[in-house]
Amino acid sequence: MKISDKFNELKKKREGALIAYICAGDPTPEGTKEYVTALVRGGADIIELGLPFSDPTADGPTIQAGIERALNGGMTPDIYFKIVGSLKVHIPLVVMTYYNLIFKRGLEKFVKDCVSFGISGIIVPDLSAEESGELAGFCKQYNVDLIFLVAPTTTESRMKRILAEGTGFVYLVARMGVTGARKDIAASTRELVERVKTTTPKAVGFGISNGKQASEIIRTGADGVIVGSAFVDIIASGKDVPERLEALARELKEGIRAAGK
Amino acid sequence: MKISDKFNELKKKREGALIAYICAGDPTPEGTKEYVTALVRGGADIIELGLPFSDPTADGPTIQAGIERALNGGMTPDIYFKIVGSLKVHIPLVVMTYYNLIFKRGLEKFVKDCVSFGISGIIVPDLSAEESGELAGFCKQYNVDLIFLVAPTTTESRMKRILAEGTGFVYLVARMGVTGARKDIAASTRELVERVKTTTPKAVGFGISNGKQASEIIRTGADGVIVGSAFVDIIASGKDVPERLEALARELKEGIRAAGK
Amino acid sequence: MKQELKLTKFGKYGGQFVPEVLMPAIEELTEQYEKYKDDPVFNKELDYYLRDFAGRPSPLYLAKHLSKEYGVRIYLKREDLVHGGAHKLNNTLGQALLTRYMGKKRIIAETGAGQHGTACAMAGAAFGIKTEVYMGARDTVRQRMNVYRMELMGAKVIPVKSGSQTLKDAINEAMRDWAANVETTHYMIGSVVGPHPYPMMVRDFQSVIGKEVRTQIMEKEGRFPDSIVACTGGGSNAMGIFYPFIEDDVDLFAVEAGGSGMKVTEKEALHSATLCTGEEGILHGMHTKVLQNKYGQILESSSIAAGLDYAGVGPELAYLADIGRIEPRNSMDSEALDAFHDLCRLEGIIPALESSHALAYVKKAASSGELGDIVVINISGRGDKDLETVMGMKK
Amino acid sequence: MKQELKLTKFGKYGGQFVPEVLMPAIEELTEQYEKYKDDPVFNKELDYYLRDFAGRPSPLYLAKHLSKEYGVRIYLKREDLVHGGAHKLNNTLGQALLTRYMGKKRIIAETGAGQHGTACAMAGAAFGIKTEVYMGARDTVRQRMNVYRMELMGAKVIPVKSGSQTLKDAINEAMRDWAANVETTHYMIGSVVGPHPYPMMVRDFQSVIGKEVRTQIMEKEGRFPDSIVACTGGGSNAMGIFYPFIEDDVDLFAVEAGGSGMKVTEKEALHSATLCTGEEGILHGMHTKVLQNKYGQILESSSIAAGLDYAGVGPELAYLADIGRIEPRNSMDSEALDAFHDLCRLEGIIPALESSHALAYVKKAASSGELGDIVVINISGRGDKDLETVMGMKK
Ligand SMILES: Cc1ncc(COP(=O)(O)O)c(C=O)c1O
Ligand SMILES: Cc1ncc(COP(=O)(O)O)c(C=O)c1O
Repeated sequence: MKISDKFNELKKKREGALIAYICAGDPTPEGTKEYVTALVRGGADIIELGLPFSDPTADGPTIQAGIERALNGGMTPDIYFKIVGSLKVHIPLVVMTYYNLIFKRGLEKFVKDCVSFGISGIIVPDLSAEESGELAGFCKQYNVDLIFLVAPTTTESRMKRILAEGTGFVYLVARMGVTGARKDIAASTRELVERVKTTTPKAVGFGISNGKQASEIIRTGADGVIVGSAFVDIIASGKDVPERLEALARELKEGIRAAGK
Repeated sequence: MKISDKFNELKKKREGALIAYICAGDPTPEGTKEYVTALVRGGADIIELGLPFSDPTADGPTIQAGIERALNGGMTPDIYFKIVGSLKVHIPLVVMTYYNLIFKRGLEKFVKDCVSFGISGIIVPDLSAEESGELAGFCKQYNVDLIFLVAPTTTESRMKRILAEGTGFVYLVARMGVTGARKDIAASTRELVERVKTTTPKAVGFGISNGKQASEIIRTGADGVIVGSAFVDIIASGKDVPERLEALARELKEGIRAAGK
Repeated sequence: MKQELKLTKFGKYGGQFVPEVLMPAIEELTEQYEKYKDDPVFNKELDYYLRDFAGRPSPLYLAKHLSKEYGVRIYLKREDLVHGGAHKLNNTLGQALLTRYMGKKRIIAETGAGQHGTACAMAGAAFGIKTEVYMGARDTVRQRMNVYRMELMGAKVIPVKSGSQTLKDAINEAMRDWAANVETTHYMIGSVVGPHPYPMMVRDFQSVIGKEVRTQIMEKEGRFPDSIVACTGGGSNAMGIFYPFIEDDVDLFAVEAGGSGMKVTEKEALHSATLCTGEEGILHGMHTKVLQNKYGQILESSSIAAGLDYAGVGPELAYLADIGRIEPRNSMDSEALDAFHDLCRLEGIIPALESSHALAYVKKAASSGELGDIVVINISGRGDKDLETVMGMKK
Repeated sequence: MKQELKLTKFGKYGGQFVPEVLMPAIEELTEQYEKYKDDPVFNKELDYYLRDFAGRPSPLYLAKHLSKEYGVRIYLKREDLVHGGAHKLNNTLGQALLTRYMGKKRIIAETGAGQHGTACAMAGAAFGIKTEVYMGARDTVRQRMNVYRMELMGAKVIPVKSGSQTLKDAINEAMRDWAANVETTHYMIGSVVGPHPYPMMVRDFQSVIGKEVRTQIMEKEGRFPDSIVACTGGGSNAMGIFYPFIEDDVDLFAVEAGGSGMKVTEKEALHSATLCTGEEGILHGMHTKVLQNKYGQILESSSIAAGLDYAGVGPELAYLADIGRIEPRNSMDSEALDAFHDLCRLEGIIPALESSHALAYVKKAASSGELGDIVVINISGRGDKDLETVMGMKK
């Protein structure tokens, strides 16, 4: 499913999107399908599935730990695409990974693999708009979304460039810093949402872990909420994982719905 | 007894002198008298009695160890003179010590104490002829011998100066190096004895430990033999010390006698 | 061959592969560095600190005994005499001064064995700028003396308890910190690596080494050397001594750590010879050569010399190697150890194990004639830090 | 006030109180030193080694933060940057070169903590002269890193098992060796102590420190400093920086180790403040001030800084103190530690604990006005060697 279709569908329902991140293969390749299904059951609208990289410099300790578990569990890009191919979900899938894995596979091959296995979008946290030209070319060619991040520190000139470059949705980094579940939500979120002038949907991530926060975020005007560390924490615990993933997704989605649109 | 009287007496007997060194107070002040008596009984003609100094840079490890035992046993210059005063021997006594103890006591007082307590000569291994003027003055004034060392390395000009400065006997360092019992006697001894042109008696030391060696030394033309480390070794052993001191002195003296003069 | 400042790349290498949160800081740094790099006041002040604080110029010493032993005329560039015991301070002084000119109040850095961290702490103290150094918790234990050194000089050492608790995790944590504090904080990188402008800026700050060599060798020999040899981890001491000669007829040898052999597994390389055996990739913000497996996962590298133990390399070196301007070489652990002993014994200079790799290459290559008649070796640091390691090895 | 070379004394101090076996060697050394000391070829070669091998000139660094903290304008003479990490090499290079000029083939020395021994090993290696260093067996264990350093540089370390197995016994053993091998061997003394010509010769070799300061301070301030402060064990770094100023209007402060207090027992002093509290005596071939008991037995001295832990002092310092040309002072262990931390934190320079005594004195005296407006402190060495010691103490 295309990301834009999902957002259009939600728009009609006057509902914000829940974008749920987990790392593929965490802690083993076998579990991922079940976890994804649980998230979908709970109400996730888009799944952001991490493809683990050995040196995840843009991730916080929680997700870094998940990535390490996945790598120790034997994850590779080949297995990743196999897992993705086996998923029978009817919502958009987005791959989140670092540029070296894409570069090494070959930019075109990577994008083609995304298409073949049903991935609609790509997020590369260490790929700046400046360096993204080539990958963006292939994404356009094969009709895959290339999703960029913007931060409170992003200057106006960079903002323009990023908004021109990106498709699917814009990933708003709610506050300075890197991923990691936080207890409260920065006032800067609203400001950032207002600064990002685009018709592309805006999803806010970094630091959201419960329904109340999700609600607040949607009320700032955002079109979606991205939650990662909170799910990865559940996986890390190893206890009743599918049930708890589903429950958290549900709580978040309810918060989002409560906020209306 | 004056040193010169002793050498004159021995000359008449056509006999070389045995000069025996031990460190006063090694290992305790109480033992020294008995050890000196034993040496005299064995045939020592002159006793060189060390006054221990904390930093005996001119002595070998054997004598250094004796000095340390003496210091640990509580020796001081005051006790030294008391011991000397209590000795009832009828041969010359010579004090061997480092210049700082003399300097600290006061040069004149030290020399006067020597006279008062029956010491006839002073050996100061770290006092070069160059630095000896003041002490030599007091020695002359109080009629105490100041004994100097000469070595194979001593140059002709220094030799002259030393011979002019010294009285009692000349202490010939048989070979390079510092005190310590050696197994054989250097050929350089004869050469050195010949180089030392003086009417003052010549005694050879450093490295003599048995009668045979003593004999050889006298045959090089020396007037006396100085033995230290071999005696200190016996004291260090702590076994039958007086008997063995006496026996070694006897052996050495016999060797000396055997060489004739 | 010199690079235009406006470009962020060396050929295809280099660039700025960093999270968006950091891009403004990177842009600001690029701009500010551009502003001050040729500023006479900035440079005069930097020269002052290099001279009076760091002890520059470092000598160029004709190693007579070593020359005889190795069969080629060898000059040693004595970075071992620089304050702190290595070339690292040239760079940290430059960046710390820039921090002040940029009006930032805080320096952060990451460190592995602690060499760069120590140099940061020194520079931070010299300029009175608060300095915080991220260090893998496991490294803080292994290198407790360097931790203590940094703390003595007023730096705060932050042990990183995530992941493998080593350099990699310290880098991540420092990046996170920078992302959260870009407005007030300068992130000090210790080699010619990372996103633009770091590779260029660090190379410029380290170029004082090569500039001095130009003058010194002309005084001593009336001509340039035939070759210059430098060990290469990230590549800062190498670029520092190479760069001023880049347009001259001087052969430049970048000697990497051959470790215990050229073997590689799925997760590890037994060496750190990135220029020699690495493949193109993107790591730590730059496009460069990287030790990686077929999927692009970065390998754990290995070397007896902690400072060479890095799976990447400066992008400019990758570029210069591709165009044939520098010659990538490597020396094994055992060869470096051997050369370490040679220099100690023959010249009374204890080199860093890193620098010993350069020595070792000269030892094996001198007889081939490849190095010409006169060779300059960069002694990038002193080996006091390595005594325990060497002691633990059989010679 | 300068001394005639023909005289062996400084006032009543100095002289040659050595066993007759050594006198010819001492005479030869005196003669040879007299011959070469003003020889342009000798001096040119020495200058070369001081520059290219040792890394001289060492900077004179304005310590801005420390100046502010202590309330007086402080310049640091950076002997910590000299090869080997201390001023010690200035002297051993001079003596090693002289050894070669004298045609001798072997160097011997004694060492306590290993600083002088390491400097001997470096100089020996630089000149390719066989070097053997006597060291108390107990010290070889306590200072095994320095033993290893010396051995790496090709020196033979001979553990002395007699007596207390410390410095004192090493001195005795080295003297014995010299006595037995005078023709082939030069005995390298590490400070301005021992029989003439050592105090003069070592002072001359170390005077490069003060000569550089003269030029450097004129460049920076256009005038001489009001005072110069140096730590004093044997006194070589002090004499080295003082001597070139001896006829100038500059106050000279010799700071000794106050240890843990001025207490003295029959056998020990809790300090090493010989100039401050010692009495006239004869030790190690010289007439000087000595820590001794009423009988003239030498006391065991004590200090947190191994290099200051000596019961004697250079005779020229004793003389200069008597005539009022230098001011003997002392700093206690705790004060030195405190100043050590100050310099690390405020300036990013880790000083030797020895040098920290000089810093500590400035800290306490600056406010009295006694030091004037501009003070030069001799940072005689770097403190890396002292980290374990400092770590073990509470601040
Ligand atoms: C002495 C020394 N040499 C070389 C290096 C390697 O770094 P680079 O390749 O950046 O010069 C290091 C790194 O810590 C080092 O400490
Ligand atoms: C760094 C340092 N400073 C000072 C001294 C004291 O020696 P001197 O008084 O001869 O300068 C030493 C002796 O080892 C030393 O290592």
